[in-house]
Amino acid sequence: MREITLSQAVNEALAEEMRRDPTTFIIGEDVAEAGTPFKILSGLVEEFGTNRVVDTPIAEPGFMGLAVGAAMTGTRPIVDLMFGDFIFLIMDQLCNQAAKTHYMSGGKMSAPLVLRTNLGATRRSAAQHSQSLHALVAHIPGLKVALPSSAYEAKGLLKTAIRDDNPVVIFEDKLMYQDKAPVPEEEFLIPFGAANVKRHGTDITLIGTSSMVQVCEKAAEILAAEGISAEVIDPRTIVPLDEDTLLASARKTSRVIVVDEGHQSYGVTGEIASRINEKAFYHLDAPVLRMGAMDVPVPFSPALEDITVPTPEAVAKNARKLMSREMIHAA
Amino acid sequence: MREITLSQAVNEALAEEMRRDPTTFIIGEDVAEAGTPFKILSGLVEEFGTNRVVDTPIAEPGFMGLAVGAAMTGTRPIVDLMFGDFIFLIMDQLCNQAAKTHYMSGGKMSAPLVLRTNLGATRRSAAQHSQSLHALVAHIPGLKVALPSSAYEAKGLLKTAIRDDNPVVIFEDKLMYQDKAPVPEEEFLIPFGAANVKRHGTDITLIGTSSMVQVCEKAAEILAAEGISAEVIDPRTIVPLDEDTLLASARKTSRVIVVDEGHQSYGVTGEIASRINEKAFYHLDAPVLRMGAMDVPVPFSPALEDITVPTPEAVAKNARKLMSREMIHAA
Amino acid sequence: MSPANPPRTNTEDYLRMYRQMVRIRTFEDNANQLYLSAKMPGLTHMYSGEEAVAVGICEALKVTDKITSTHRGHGHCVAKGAEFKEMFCELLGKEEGYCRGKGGSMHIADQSNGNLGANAIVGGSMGIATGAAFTARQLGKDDVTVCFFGDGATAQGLMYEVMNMAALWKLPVIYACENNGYSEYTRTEEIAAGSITARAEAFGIEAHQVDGQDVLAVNDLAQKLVARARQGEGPFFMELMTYRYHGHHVGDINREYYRSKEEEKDWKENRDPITRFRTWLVAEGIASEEEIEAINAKVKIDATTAVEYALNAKYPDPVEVDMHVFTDVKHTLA
Amino acid sequence: MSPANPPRTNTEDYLRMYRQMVRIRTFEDNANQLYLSAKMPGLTHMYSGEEAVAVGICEALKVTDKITSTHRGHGHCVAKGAEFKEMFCELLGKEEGYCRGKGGSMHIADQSNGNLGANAIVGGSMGIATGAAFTARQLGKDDVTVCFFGDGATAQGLMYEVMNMAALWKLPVIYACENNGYSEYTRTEEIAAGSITARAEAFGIEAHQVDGQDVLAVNDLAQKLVARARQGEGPFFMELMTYRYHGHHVGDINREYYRSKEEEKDWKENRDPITRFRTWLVAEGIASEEEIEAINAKVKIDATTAVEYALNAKYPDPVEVDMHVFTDVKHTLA
Ligand SMILES: Cc1ncc(C[n+]2csc(CCOP(=O)(O)OP(=O)(O)O)c2C)c(N)n1
Ligand SMILES: Cc1ncc(C[n+]2csc(CCOP(=O)(O)OP(=O)(O)O)c2C)c(N)n1
Ligand SMILES: [Mg+2]
Ligand SMILES: [Mg+2]
Repeated sequence: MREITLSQAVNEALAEEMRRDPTTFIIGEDVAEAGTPFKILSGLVEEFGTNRVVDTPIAEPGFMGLAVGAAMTGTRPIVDLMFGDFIFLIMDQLCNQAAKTHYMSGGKMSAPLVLRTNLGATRRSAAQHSQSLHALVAHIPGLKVALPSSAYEAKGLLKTAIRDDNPVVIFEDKLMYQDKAPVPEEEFLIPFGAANVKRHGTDITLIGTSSMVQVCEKAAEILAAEGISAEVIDPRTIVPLDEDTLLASARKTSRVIVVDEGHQSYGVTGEIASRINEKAFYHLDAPVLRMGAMDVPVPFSPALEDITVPTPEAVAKNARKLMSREMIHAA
Repeated sequence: MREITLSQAVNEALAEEMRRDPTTFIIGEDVAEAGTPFKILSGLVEEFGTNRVVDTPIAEPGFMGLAVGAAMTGTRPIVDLMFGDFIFLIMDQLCNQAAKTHYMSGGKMSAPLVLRTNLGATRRSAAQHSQSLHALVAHIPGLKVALPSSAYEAKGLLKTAIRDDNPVVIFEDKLMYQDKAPVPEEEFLIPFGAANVKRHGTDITLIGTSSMVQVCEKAAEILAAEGISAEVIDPRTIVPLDEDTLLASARKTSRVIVVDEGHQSYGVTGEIASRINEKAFYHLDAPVLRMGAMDVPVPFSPALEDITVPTPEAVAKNARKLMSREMIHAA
Repeated sequence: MSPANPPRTNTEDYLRMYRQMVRIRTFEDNANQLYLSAKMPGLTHMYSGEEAVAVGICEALKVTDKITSTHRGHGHCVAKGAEFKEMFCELLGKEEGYCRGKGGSMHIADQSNGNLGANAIVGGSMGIATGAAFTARQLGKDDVTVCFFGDGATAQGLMYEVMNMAALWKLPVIYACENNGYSEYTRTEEIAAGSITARAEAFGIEAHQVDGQDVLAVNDLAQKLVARARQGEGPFFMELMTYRYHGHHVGDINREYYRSKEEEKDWKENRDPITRFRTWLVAEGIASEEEIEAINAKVKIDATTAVEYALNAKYPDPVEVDMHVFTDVKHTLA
Repeated sequence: MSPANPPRTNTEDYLRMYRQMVRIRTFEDNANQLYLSAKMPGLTHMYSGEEAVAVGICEALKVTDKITSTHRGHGHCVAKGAEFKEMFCELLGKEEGYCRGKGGSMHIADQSNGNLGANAIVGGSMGIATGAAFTARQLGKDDVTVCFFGDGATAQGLMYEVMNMAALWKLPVIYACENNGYSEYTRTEEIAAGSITARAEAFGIEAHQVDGQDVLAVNDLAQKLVARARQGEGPFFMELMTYRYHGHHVGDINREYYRSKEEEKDWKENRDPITRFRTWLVAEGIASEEEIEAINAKVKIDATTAVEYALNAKYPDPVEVDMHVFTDVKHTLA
């Protein structure tokens, strides 16, 4: 299969869906001629024009609010939020308005929009350009949340998001924009709520989201060399969450590590770990371990930044611990 | 001991601290003559004047941002955010700015401010005036988060918050403003990170936050009548979280339910449950159960709203399940 | 009143405008009664006194034109065409309400008539209104959107963000600032610096101030601006000088600490929009006192009937609690 | 230049202003080199071309006066008194940086000189600046705060929210809009409707536009406004017309799709603030060409020395990673 970058995959998904549905449009800062600072959208304004690839002033709450109203009245906005950290600016429009429109109107109205943004540290961008804030929106009922882990998912999940009649937030991993992966030429969609078993294993389950899927896969390789068979699962969407796949694996392996790049406390790892604990408790041989990003603002200095995010080595180390039942003594 | 309402307790804490520290001031909408819509601040403007009890325009991001700058330069703002739901409007100033100031400056600057706001449903205020959003801020490193569960805590924690050199967010339960509790006449503070064992028990631990502490206490009474001895713990602050007290109880009773009024998914219950699972796993006879508010926007209709929040009966029911080991079959 | 250049040229239109104003006032009187008799859950914000604003503007709109409303939204809802029955059912949290009881007073919406809903976030609908206008441009429709908001909402930064975009892109949206002199318990002067219309003008948006107690003046201006917006000459800004008769919400009874009884009396007795219009209608010979009284009586009966109906109507079934979280999942928590 | 009414009356002041402008330019040239030679982590935004703005304004301030800065913040930092060594250390993420390497270019701060910090959220410091001015009022100090921000940042609603409060409360803050014609890769005209100064005026704030390439004009205006703000006559608004020589950030090399090489050339050759001031200094006989060259040479050596130092300086110890999350917890994750 041909290989394309995550950036190209996003671009293709957008182009295909915009061709399919004339009510779609992209809105955000420097999305048109510049094609975003990451150059993800290059070529789209040439095909679809400035009426459908709309450059905005630097007014995130404003264009997010505009998108909500547009979505409520018959168009399908695809909002481009340059950095995931800016989500703090648009929380009101996203969470008080878009997320609740369908419910508050008793099902009469809806806000079918997509918010594309990103996550991920280690780009030397410091505390306000490096956050992974997907847990925040996952906490708010009414929003779906997708976390593509490769070019393949980026394309398939985005296409599904655009066709979804609900507000969907999709976080791309900034560090992965130039990473290539096999992506079919022919059209495909990836359904929401369907986890992907990236690697089959029998001893331990590594659940990774977004950027951490690769980390888990690398950890699994390290472990394989040591004779430990790790299963790696990518939930792909955290709302809805495919509990069944996660639980089946947990029941099979009896040991689970959940790895996510958001801050560990009050984040995604706690939710996934809790669901497994609640529903597979009597199958577990050890506590579900969580590995999130450190609970510190992301530091600029490379010497510090790199140690805030889980690494394959750290995951493997914890896996070994779980396997050796060292945890018993720790508890 | 004399009994006062939670509203009076807050008022006293503010008055005492404002007398003690002339750099403190209150800022927010209708805080002066009106004393807020909840009339919590009545009398303060008379004592401290409009320079220290400052009515603002309806501009939450603006006055929150102003507070951050004021805090960074030598005053101690106490921000009044009328409804917890409006926190979505100020997330950028709170989470990108205040929370990170100390860290980003390598410890050179700080933002000692208090954000007072509220949580709690069942007031027939619908989806944008009923949310309990404390999990969101707890996820952001650099913010402390206090959840008073009675007039006593409201006073003691607020005084501590005002003296703290970090940004602190304190969520009061709107439904409790008129509830009385014994509060000493003499000055006292409640340290952060010190959970309170509200009721001692041996069979099961009920961890409740804020409004849910009373719910847990009532559940404990129901259970006591049935011969089940429940321990009730109020963490009081979720950042910092007093793990030791929670873990000691979990190890003792081997069964835990965590009850919180925020939405259940990706919220507070997942974090607390996970920490207990991780660190007391081998002492648990059953999975830690979580009971948050339903993952739905808060509906207006009383017929619906009341069922979105955990009740004493529901907690007692789950406790019975855990005791009868029904969970084994469920898992 | 503004007798010159009457915007509507036939009796029917005038009487409908009058009737709509009376319907709003009557709706509010009943809602207030429901609150006072503890039959309504929660609090609500009365529109009484401001009827000429909602009616003057909405009478200039087509059904497919959109409006966004506020926490003080009953007036806009009625004026844009809603029915009493569904409105009272919503206020009481009943299944037959416009939002199946899920929204209540602060989120009442009536999509069939283009009302995109009340909003409990002050200024929260400014983006939505601008977006609705964007849709019209995008889909080549000639719909116009009116964004209602209070003077207090002009403090929200969102307004400036969306006015900038509306001006840049010439969107068919009209920002209608209902300046009733107060934000909750605070006088507008104390929290709004400079000039409200100048703020819109600074973005290149044509702005007008108008007497919000004069339904003909409001309607006249609205007709012109709506027509121009429909032609692509928008956006526009209107500042409507008006007054709310009740407290900020139904529970705000003792309000002398922020405004005097004399001030309230003056507005009610000397500038009431309904009385003024009624006097004009009679003076111009458009309606007799009897015809007016008949309209009033009919509206009163309609309201009483709707209230009765709503009081006896069903609450939503508890199973509805996890419906409508997502469009494609019947019961999210099932 | 503006020869009339020179704001500084002695040679020392003029030469310090000149020197500060050269220090900024030299700092940026070195930073750019560090990027090009892959010695600097991440990206950074160059201030070159805008020196007269930061220097003209900061030279009108006391050490205890405050400024807030932007993503394009090196110029403000230097102008407000910072040292090369700590600045380069910060840009390279070293322990001796102003923020112990935790902030980097986009969060560089220098509290000892009243610089409350750069900010990576466009417009994010507008509240902070207004709050710093609030503190002055609150504590009875006569400090003035200058809030630097770009033309693009005028699209952020926060600006209007805080200008409203600053105007209502007469806060000693000066909003300094560095209008360099672009927000990233977009021309300001395309994303800013109406007039920027009118937006401030609509809030009752006195606003001035000034040639941002003329350090004497900037300084003259700044001196007057700062003095008046100190007397309680604030707030004020300044729009400084300027230009950035480099791309939006150091990596923005091919920029012909949004602006022409001719335009860049014109600004650099005909309006360079350093060249203009230098010419004036020589023409007025304040400094000789040799003296000027000596200043330039000295600054160059200072910069090279500081860069060398920073390149060899220590990174922070990894144990620092969980320090400074809270003021009262040494290691949060211990
Ligand atoms: C964002 C936000 N802040 C504060 C409130 C509380 N609040 C509700 S109505 C109101 C006053 C609104 O004043 P105005 O916009 O003039 O409308 P009016 O009530 O006068 O019609 C306030 C402060 C809110 N609902 N939303
Ligand atoms: C809230 C926010 N939105 C977007 C960005 C991305 N961004 C960084 S600088 C910039 C342009 C700023 O333009 P302007 O304010 O004119 O400053 P200049 O770069 O021209 O000095 C943008 C959009 C950001 N950092 N913060
Ligand atoms: Mg008002
Ligand atoms: Mg600019």
